[in-house]
Amino acid sequence: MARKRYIQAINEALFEEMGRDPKVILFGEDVELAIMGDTRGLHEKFGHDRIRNTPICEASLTGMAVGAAAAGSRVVLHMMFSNFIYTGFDAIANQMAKLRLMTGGQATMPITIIAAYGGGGSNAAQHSDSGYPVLLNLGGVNVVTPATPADAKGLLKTAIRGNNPTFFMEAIGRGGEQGEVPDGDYTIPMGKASVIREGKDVTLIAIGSMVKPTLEAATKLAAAGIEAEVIDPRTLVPLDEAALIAGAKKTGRVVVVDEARDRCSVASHIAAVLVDKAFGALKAPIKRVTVPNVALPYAPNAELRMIPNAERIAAVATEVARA
Amino acid sequence: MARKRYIQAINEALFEEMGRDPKVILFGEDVELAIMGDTRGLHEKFGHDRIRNTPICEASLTGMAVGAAAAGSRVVLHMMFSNFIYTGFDAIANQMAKLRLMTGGQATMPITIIAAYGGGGSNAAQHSDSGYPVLLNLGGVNVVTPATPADAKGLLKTAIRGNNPTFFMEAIGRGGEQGEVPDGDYTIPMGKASVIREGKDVTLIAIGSMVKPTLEAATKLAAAGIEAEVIDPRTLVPLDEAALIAGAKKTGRVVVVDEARDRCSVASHIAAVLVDKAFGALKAPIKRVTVPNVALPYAPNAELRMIPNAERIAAVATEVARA
Amino acid sequence: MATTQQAEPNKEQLLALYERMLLIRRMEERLRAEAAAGSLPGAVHLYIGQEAVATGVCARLQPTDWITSTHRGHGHFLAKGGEPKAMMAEIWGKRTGICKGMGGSMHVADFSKGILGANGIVGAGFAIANGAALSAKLHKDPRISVAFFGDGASNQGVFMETLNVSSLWQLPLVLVCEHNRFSEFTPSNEVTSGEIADRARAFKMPTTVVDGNDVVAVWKAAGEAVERARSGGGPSFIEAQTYRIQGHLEAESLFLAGGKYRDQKEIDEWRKRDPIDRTAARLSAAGVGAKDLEAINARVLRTVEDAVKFAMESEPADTELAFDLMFSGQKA
Amino acid sequence: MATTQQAEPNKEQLLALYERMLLIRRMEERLRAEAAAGSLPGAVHLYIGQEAVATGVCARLQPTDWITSTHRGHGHFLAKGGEPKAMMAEIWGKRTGICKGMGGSMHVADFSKGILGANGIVGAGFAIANGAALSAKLHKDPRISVAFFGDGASNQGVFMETLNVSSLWQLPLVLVCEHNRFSEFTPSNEVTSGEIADRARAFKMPTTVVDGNDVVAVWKAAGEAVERARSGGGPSFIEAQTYRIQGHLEAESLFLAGGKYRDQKEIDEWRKRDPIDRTAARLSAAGVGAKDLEAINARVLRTVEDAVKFAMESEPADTELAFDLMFSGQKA
Ligand SMILES: Cc1ncc(C[n+]2csc(CCOP(=O)(O)OP(=O)(O)O)c2C)c(N)n1
Ligand SMILES: Cc1ncc(C[n+]2csc(CCOP(=O)(O)OP(=O)(O)O)c2C)c(N)n1
Ligand SMILES: [Mg+2]
Ligand SMILES: [Mg+2]
Repeated sequence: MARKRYIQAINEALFEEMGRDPKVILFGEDVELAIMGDTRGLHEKFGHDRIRNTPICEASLTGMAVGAAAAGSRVVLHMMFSNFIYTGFDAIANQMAKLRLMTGGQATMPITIIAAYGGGGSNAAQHSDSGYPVLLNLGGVNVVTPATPADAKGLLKTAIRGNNPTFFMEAIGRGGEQGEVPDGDYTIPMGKASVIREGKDVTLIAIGSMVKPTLEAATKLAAAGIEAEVIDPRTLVPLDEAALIAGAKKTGRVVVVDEARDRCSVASHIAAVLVDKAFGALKAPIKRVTVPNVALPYAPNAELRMIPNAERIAAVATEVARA
Repeated sequence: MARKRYIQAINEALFEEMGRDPKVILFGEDVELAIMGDTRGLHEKFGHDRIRNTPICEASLTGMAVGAAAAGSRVVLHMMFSNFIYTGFDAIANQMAKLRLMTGGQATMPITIIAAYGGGGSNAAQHSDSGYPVLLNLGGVNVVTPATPADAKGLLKTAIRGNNPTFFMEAIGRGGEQGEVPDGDYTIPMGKASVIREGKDVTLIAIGSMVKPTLEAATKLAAAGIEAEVIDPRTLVPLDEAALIAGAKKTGRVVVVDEARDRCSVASHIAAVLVDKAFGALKAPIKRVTVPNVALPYAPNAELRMIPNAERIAAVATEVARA
Repeated sequence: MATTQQAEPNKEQLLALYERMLLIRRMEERLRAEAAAGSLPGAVHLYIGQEAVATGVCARLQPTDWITSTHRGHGHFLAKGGEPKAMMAEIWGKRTGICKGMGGSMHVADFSKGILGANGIVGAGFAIANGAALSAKLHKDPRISVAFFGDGASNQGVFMETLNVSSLWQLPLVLVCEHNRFSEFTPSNEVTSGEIADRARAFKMPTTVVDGNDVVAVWKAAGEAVERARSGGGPSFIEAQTYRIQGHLEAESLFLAGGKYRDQKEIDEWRKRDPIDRTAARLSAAGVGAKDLEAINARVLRTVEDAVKFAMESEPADTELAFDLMFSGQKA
Repeated sequence: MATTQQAEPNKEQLLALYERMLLIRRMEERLRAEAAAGSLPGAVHLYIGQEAVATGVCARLQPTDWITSTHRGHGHFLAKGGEPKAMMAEIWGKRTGICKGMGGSMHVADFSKGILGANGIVGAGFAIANGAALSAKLHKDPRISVAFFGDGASNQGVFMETLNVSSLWQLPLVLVCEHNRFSEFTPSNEVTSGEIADRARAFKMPTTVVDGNDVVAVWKAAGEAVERARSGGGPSFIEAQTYRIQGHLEAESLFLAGGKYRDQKEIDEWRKRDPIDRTAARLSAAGVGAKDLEAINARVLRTVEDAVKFAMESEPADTELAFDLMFSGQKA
């Protein structure tokens, strides 16, 4: 174990996986000098045939990832900000998510797409979406949302070694934060949620960037005599429904925390799964703590007002625990 | 009142609105000879300065709609199949849905985007998505899903006269079906659900193309002694939450039927809204009848197996009613 | 397989080109009849009249080279060596189809033969072919990649993006524009500004415009482009001028409801330039007798017959398969 | 406003161009200092060294004409007549900002002056400007539309789509490529194949390449293009060759962490071609005294001071406003 930053853990996973498998190639805009930090040093180490800067043409980059994978490469495509996933959305939604089915299983697509999501930095509406809900509805792509350096490293390795298109969603607000990272090579399985905190009074399901404020909320709640269970799904596709259902049944009271916009968010979907499969155990309404149905404003006060924080999460959790 | 086909009602609305307001322009691929039927005759009537065929360039068409609206036009953009919304997704997600907020309210975007959705015609995965859930998560665009010729005409007029980007989702399977359409000019308000059938035992909430099989299911249920309430939200953004909550409270038993893929579907979101706001009245799990998390296959038997039909809806509704 | 330096196809090669074009034609004539009879589940977009393009190009490729195709993809599939039986079964929606009935006419693909698939998204093939070419270049893999696309697809921005990336990195890519004068019901000149070939020239990409109804002209142009790509010379652009004899899709008249976008006269004019008839004439001139051509036709018709019989007699698609196919090793 | 036929700007016009460039420069020098001091909420992308482009082009436009801008949009905003106070307040995230603090530096817009906005999506301005031009043409509206974009944006497919649509329909559009040699940390030639201007020439679009650090050259080229668009002559393309003096964004070194993508020498070379200094020299040659230039500088500095004071003293943004702004007449 050693303390490492989230971005550093991602960078290590890239170094290790590119070193491990010569079939792994990485491309994207400004990945060489690493505008996002996570690809720093890879170009010097692996050279231009393994990693290169591309022109600005997201619509092609996602399609090229499909073609390169079909030709035998393991592709890591860096899309920079999650909003730019929309720019390259056609080949994601119409090719990546469907080609394997349409070809009767002939297409195998070992593609990892990295994108940074979330607000809090006054980047304004075009650089702050938590744009994963739209990916979940496509059906054919995996989506992971690591909340810690350890999960980031382990899940990125799993994504790169896997044979399916996987979106590795980087929590932009977590990039500089430290956490314990296991030494040596390890992976984290897809579809395995982690119970971060045990509690009997209310179950808080937190996604990616929201795990941290949710844990802070849990501490506040404990001070008020409410023991919160905190569960991080870690991967949204596949989703560990069993763990979420068990968590819901344990307390009968559920709050889902998601930095995505509320409508058709992952929080909505998880609530829907639970009212279907854990109904009998529910003792209170399932509440969602999400970004309202607005684009994030630029002004810090107006932006932060929209993003779930420990206070808001604790308040809603208290309401649900007491209901 | 007169019986008219769904496509015919849409065509009438376009004729009437273009006749009513010279600021309305319509463009898209092959709208002149009307490959989708709904724009037939408009070119002869209104000429090349009001309606024209565009090159194949969806990424530009959605962005041009924004620019033309900013310049004072009322834009109707025909995207043909809902899957092509993905192709033009960037300007939808990053401009249309955000520009008004980002400019502090300066941008007004009277834009109506028409797209045909849904399966059942062996069009395969790239021509059969019910692609509206991704639009709901964007925040800044309205989405309407008329189920009948009368609603199609009235909602299209409302969309064209309105000042917000509105996706008019055409149920491809309903195009040829007939229904009573009021004579003369009329509109249907945004955010107003319609209760199509009264019932006390179970509440079936059906979206767009799913209204018809849901009504068939209700008939089957009646024969089995189960009285189903059937509600059609008609517009998904804005969503008539009050009507859905009332419907849920009336019977305490809810099934949501949606032709979209299940994960992060509108069905999921509606279930989430109800377990939050109608929890106290719920007597049974809320079930979703949706397309599984797959792309639709081409083969008729394999495709139809994925699309909700009266039998499946009735079976689930019976289970919920008896739970 | 001919070495690409060769100037002219020899008689055997010309016979092979002829037979392949005829196979595509007869397969599609049968599909046209079946569509009219209402026995096909989905829509079909026919390639009739354009056979020389796919045939001339694919004759210069190795079995392991990649191609991307379009919604009008039967010709590319067959030209690259796709199985007639597996294609017909796919179009009939059967589990013996090349895509197990999951894709249908617009998605026929055979990755084992480098056929990365027909595609229902206009312009999708550009980036897929370009990505395959990139992969080959980075891994020093000798394979090359060919993207077939229409004049209408040339108006999609990904076309320019592909011209930029492939010429920037000198990727082993051949771009083949099948200019058949139409984009659905819209004449190409109503939606296309300037010359499509000039768009490639703007990137200093080697560019040729050929008679797409002359299989030998296509064969020659493709030979040079393939050789260039194979030898590290980078991408090339070929515009093959041809004509769509059939409607955009079968039963087009139902969609047109009386509307017109071209004259029968124009169609008849182009029929006179039929690529198969022209090749037959060439072969006769080269001393191939009518009987030999008839024998080829008979052989081709048997292939079509067998393929249709196979398709019709095959089991319907597996209704539960989709759950296993969405992901590799993961249930949907 | 000068009639666009005029060959050279007269002294008054040159003085106006000078003052506008200086305003942009001083505003951004202040923003650079404030960014370094950490007093700005978000990132700023500065236009320092490129002022002649926006200034020379916008001087030929009517107040009602439209422009679309980029993430590097302060210069376009000010050149088209945007309010310095409202811009600074926006960048400080205040409710008195031109976008009420909702957009910030990357989204400064003033629709009342035809400024359809800076934009955080590279390439987004093409289609927006093109759509405005289409609207003008269809409604016989005399307004024209100008899209400013970078060399990097020229690799987005929407660029070609815009070239095609605008030349096809002869729309009143002027495309202004600001070739400043870089796309973030990537030298343009590493991601751009061929000459960008050739991409426009492929559509037979009137094309000019000018010294983007010479405001008179830009003014002349823009005059012709604007006149052409206004008189129904269709779209034009202008490539203005310039150089990005500042980093991609302020505090770039934090992102680079020691990495380098250009030499200081190169930057110093380009500083010698500073568009403002060159215009000052021109004015002196035309007999404008140092005192007069100093007076302009003093006036500009007062404007900057007032704008910053206004921004700092303004109320923070309204935290509940977003709910009302997402839709017109509809709560989010
Ligand atoms: C992204 C996308 N937009 C629109 C369509 C509808 N469409 C199918 S074929 C076609 C015309 C294509 O023309 P072209 O590229 O010339 O190919 P051709 O049909 O002539 O072979 C269109 C617009 C589509 N399938 N995909
Ligand atoms: C669609 C999209 N992709 C990537 C980015 C990230 N990005 C911001 S500016 C930039 C470079 C733009 O270069 P250029 O167009 O030359 O403009 P310049 O910065 O030189 O003024 C990039 C890649 C973005 N904002 N939008
Ligand atoms: Mg064509
Ligand atoms: Mg640049």
